[in-house]
Amino acid sequence: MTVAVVVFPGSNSDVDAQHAVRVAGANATLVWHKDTDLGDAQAVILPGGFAHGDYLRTGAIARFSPIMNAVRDFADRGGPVLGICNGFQILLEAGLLPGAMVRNRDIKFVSRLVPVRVDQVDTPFTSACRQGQVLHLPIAHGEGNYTADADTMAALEANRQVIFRYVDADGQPCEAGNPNGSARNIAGICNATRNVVGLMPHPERACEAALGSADGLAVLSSLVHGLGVSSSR
Amino acid sequence: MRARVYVTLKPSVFDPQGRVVTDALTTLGYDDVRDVRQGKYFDLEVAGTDAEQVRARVTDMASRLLANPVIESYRVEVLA
Amino acid sequence: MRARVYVTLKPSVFDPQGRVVTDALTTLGYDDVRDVRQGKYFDLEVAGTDAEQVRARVTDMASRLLANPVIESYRVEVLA
Amino acid sequence: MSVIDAAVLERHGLKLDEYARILELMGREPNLLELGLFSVMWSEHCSYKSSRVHLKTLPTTGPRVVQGPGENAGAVDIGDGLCAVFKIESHNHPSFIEPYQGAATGVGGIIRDIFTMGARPIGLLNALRFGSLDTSLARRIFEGVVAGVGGYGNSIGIPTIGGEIVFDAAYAGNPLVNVLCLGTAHRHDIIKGAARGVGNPVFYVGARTGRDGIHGATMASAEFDESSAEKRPAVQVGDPFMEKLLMEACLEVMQTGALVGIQDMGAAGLSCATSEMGSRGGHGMDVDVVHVPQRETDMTPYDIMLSESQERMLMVVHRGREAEVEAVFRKWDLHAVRVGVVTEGDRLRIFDHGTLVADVPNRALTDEAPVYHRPMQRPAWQNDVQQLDLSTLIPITAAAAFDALLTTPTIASKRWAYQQYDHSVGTNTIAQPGLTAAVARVKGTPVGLAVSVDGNGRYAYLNPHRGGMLAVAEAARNVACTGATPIGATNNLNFGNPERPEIMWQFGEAVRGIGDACRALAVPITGGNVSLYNETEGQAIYPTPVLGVLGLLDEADRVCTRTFKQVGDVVMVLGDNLAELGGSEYLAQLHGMVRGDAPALELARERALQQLVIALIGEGRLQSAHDCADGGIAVTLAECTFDSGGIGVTADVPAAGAPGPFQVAATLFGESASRIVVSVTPEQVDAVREAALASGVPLTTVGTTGGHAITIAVAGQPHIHRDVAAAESAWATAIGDRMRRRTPTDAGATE
Ligand SMILES: Nc1ncnc2c1ncn2[C@@H]1O[C@H](COP(=O)(O)OP(=O)(O)O)[C@@H](O)[C@H]1O
Ligand SMILES: [Mg+2]
Repeated sequence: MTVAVVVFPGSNSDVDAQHAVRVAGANATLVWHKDTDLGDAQAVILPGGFAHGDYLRTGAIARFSPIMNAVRDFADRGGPVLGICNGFQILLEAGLLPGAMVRNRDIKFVSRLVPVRVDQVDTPFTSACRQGQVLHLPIAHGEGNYTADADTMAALEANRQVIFRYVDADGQPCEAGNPNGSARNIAGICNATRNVVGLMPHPERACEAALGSADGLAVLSSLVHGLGVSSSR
Repeated sequence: MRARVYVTLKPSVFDPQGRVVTDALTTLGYDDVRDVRQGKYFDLEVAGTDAEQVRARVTDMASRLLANPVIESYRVEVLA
Repeated sequence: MRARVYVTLKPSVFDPQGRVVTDALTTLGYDDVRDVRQGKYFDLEVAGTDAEQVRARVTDMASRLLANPVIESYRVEVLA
Repeated sequence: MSVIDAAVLERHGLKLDEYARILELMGREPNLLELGLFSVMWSEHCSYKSSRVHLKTLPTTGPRVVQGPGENAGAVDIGDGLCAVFKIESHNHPSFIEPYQGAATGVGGIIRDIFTMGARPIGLLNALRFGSLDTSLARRIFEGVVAGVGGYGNSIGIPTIGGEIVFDAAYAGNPLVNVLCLGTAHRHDIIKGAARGVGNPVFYVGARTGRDGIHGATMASAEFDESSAEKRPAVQVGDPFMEKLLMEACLEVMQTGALVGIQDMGAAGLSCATSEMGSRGGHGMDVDVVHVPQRETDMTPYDIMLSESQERMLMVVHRGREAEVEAVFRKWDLHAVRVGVVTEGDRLRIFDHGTLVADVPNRALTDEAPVYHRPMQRPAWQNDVQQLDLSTLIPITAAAAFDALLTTPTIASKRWAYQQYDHSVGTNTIAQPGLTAAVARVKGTPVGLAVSVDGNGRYAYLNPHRGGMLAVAEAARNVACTGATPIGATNNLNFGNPERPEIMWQFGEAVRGIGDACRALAVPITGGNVSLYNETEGQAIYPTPVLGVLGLLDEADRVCTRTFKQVGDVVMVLGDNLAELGGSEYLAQLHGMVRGDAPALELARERALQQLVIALIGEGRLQSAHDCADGGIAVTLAECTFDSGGIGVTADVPAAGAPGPFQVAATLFGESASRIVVSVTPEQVDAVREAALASGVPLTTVGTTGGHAITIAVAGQPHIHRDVAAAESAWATAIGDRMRRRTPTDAGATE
């Protein structure tokens, strides 16, 4: 199988995502944001970074990139789309996921390994996880403070669309375990049809033990094995 | 012509920057400050001479790009 | 009382954000946009009833904390 | 009538004899633009006129050196046809004026130096010095600098993987911001900043030129005084997004083979790039400023040539291949414009709309810049300050000193800072920050690169020669503690006003020390940076040489870290405890005293120690290794328990030094060099002992790992007993706590 990793100007985890997909056992190709089709990709990753410098708002300009029409069509047809960090922010701006991001609670950039609980396993990116499994994943963002209005929030919970939550050392989604002030400790969500997932932590940076954690492999393996096609590597 | 677009977080949305500034002002001894909210604005230099046309055009820009309707509201001013 | 502080980059200081927004607007087809500069503002809720006193106080806050005098200038408005 | 009078010269920072020399080189009077070119190119920052004679004495060659000093960055061979490209650069003065932007643009500048060489940057390190964190000024500068370092590096996507931060009143009015960038390149892809081939076009790409930082280069070479306030609008604003595009586009364009040479426009902007590229290539260059993209209106040729706007590059392209180059830049939404051409001869000719406005031999601006043998004088106070008399001091219990040292900001965890740095982007960072020297793997090979930046200004103040040696030794030792073999070094020399003979003596001595140590430890210097005039109102900083040592680790994932790994391991100290309190953090923090001599250093013993540790790690015999430095053996043992998951230690350290009320302090907190604390499984103890014996490295078994406490005795007498968790939490949060405790004079907190 092939995963398309979209490269926006200012993406900085595109190559990391490609590398991680390969570690997980599939192919990944980089697709330039000005391209208009995704080729024969069976899944799409919008990678981390600072598309357009994040200057106006995170993800605000990237959502207008030509490739986003193809990504939207792909998502509408049920194709799996994963937005990581800046990719998540782009999905929010594009309206492919509900809600928005504001600056971290203390307005500082935060970069560290955090425990993240997998709350739902019926998405293409969590199918290989156990419900309640705690993954240790790096976060690195200045704007990961998820917010949505009360109705949206209620719908997210009712439809089990909160996929990942920040937790403390004991696995509890409490204030102490919340690195950025995100509403309800939300670290990642999916859309109503569950094929589009966005999360702030970086599973692609935690796919090899040498990097301090290999827990992120669970997310990428879910995709690779869920689609039932294995490696060309 | 010149136009200005003000963009503010909706009142219901938590404003981390405003909060940090409030706290900083309080520690600086400005305890008369009750609340601070931070907004941004864009000064645009736009071709055209018809104020209403420019307003329509800039409103379009604001709604499509400059503000995120999920959390922000905006106001357009045409300055001349 | 309510007061507002506008903070802008001094004219000679480079505004990368403004440039990127200009480019983005142009790409979106708003080719009538010549230039964009971005500023920020703070809406303060301050105790007190004397407009001049509040202005003095807020000006003080602006010069000490809200604006970075090295690259920014500011303007204070007391709204009542 | 000449426009050039004494006032004009002064504004350009040129001395009368320098002007006489300009007249000689030009054969006529320069016009104002030409004078401006000389002014920036002959500034200390660009010409190294005070330091050059000393830097020449440094060892710069070795079997692995691919590129020594003189290019945008140095390069060393790391096998597999690959090179590590690295260099350190300071942005001290700009960071004082505007901490966020000063630090950010410093990061941007050093990154450009690396990718300009054809290397992809893979890691950043930062060495920072601030005044005491108990002052609001230092907190504000610290907060801004850390945010700026992170803001730029995070955005461009280069991980910040290591560094060091020291707080000392000596830096209150003059912080230091030194940033090192590391990259990798295929050896045959390395490209240089030379203009060759008559008729080849010269291209400009990147941000438009504004009036930013005009005279920035001369500002960096002048002391601060009241009038520097006027230069404030000269602050440059960094645009990491532009730099990211430039970096990707440049690395892509280099692959086409269409480039002859490339150089970034840093200090002295277009003036520097044009004249240096010309003189390196032995050619001239014609440039017309009308083609230079401009951000502001009514810019003069003077403004354009001297601007220090960031994120700009100058390239010489093979004639006929312009379209290839333009296409790559267009893809990245950048616009490469032709601004000039390489010419026969040696002249830099500047045109404005076709009219010749400056005509200077480019070597006059570069190679023929003045070189000074400035007078040097050992300060009258030097002997006195080296005398250490402890008899007047009131002893403090070791336990109280231990608690205080763990929370002193220089020793406390730097987590508050590095948690604002993206260190995981790029998926090459092997050790989490804080655990060892920085280690980045090189994908596609088994190897890793270890880098450490170190330098102790207090030591250099007490004994500049030894301070220089100790900086090299510590950085190399930190690298050795990961298991990597040091193979190259870069250095940042931060000193005061070189026109003062005492400062020049400190400089000369420190450089001599660096040279001695680099030769003895076989680490050639491949580049560096000199920052002089680091003083405020006549008060110089400590002389502060910062060394960045690069090491090669055969197998990246076998990196050794400082933390204890399991209960029941034997804890040993390699090296001698000479009970030296001179220049220690202990004396400075607990007795307010900065006196004595810097710790002794025998280079042969240092080398034997490092080689031993590298060999032992390579053989898999060590569980942990940690350099014993700031705070001495007591702090080092504590640090080994931190981040270990709460593994404690029980140690009994042999008494060292002369008996008396300060013997325990000297034993536990003295900062003797050439020591490493290691932990070893019981099965490996004999092998480690034999290896140490064979290499002549003293070895002392001091204790075992286990329990939940840090328990330290001296000669059987208990002195320190602290719960690991409590000590670790105090150490980890000390800086953050101080940052939260603001006083009413604070400012800052905006972005
Ligand atoms: N400014 C910084 N940025 C990133 N990492 C830092 C910084 N300062 C310190 N560190 C990390 O903290 C750890 C301790 O640094 P330091 O106190 O200088 O110890 P040592 O010199 O003994 O390694 C190192 O891993 C270092 O890389
Ligand atoms: Mg150190």
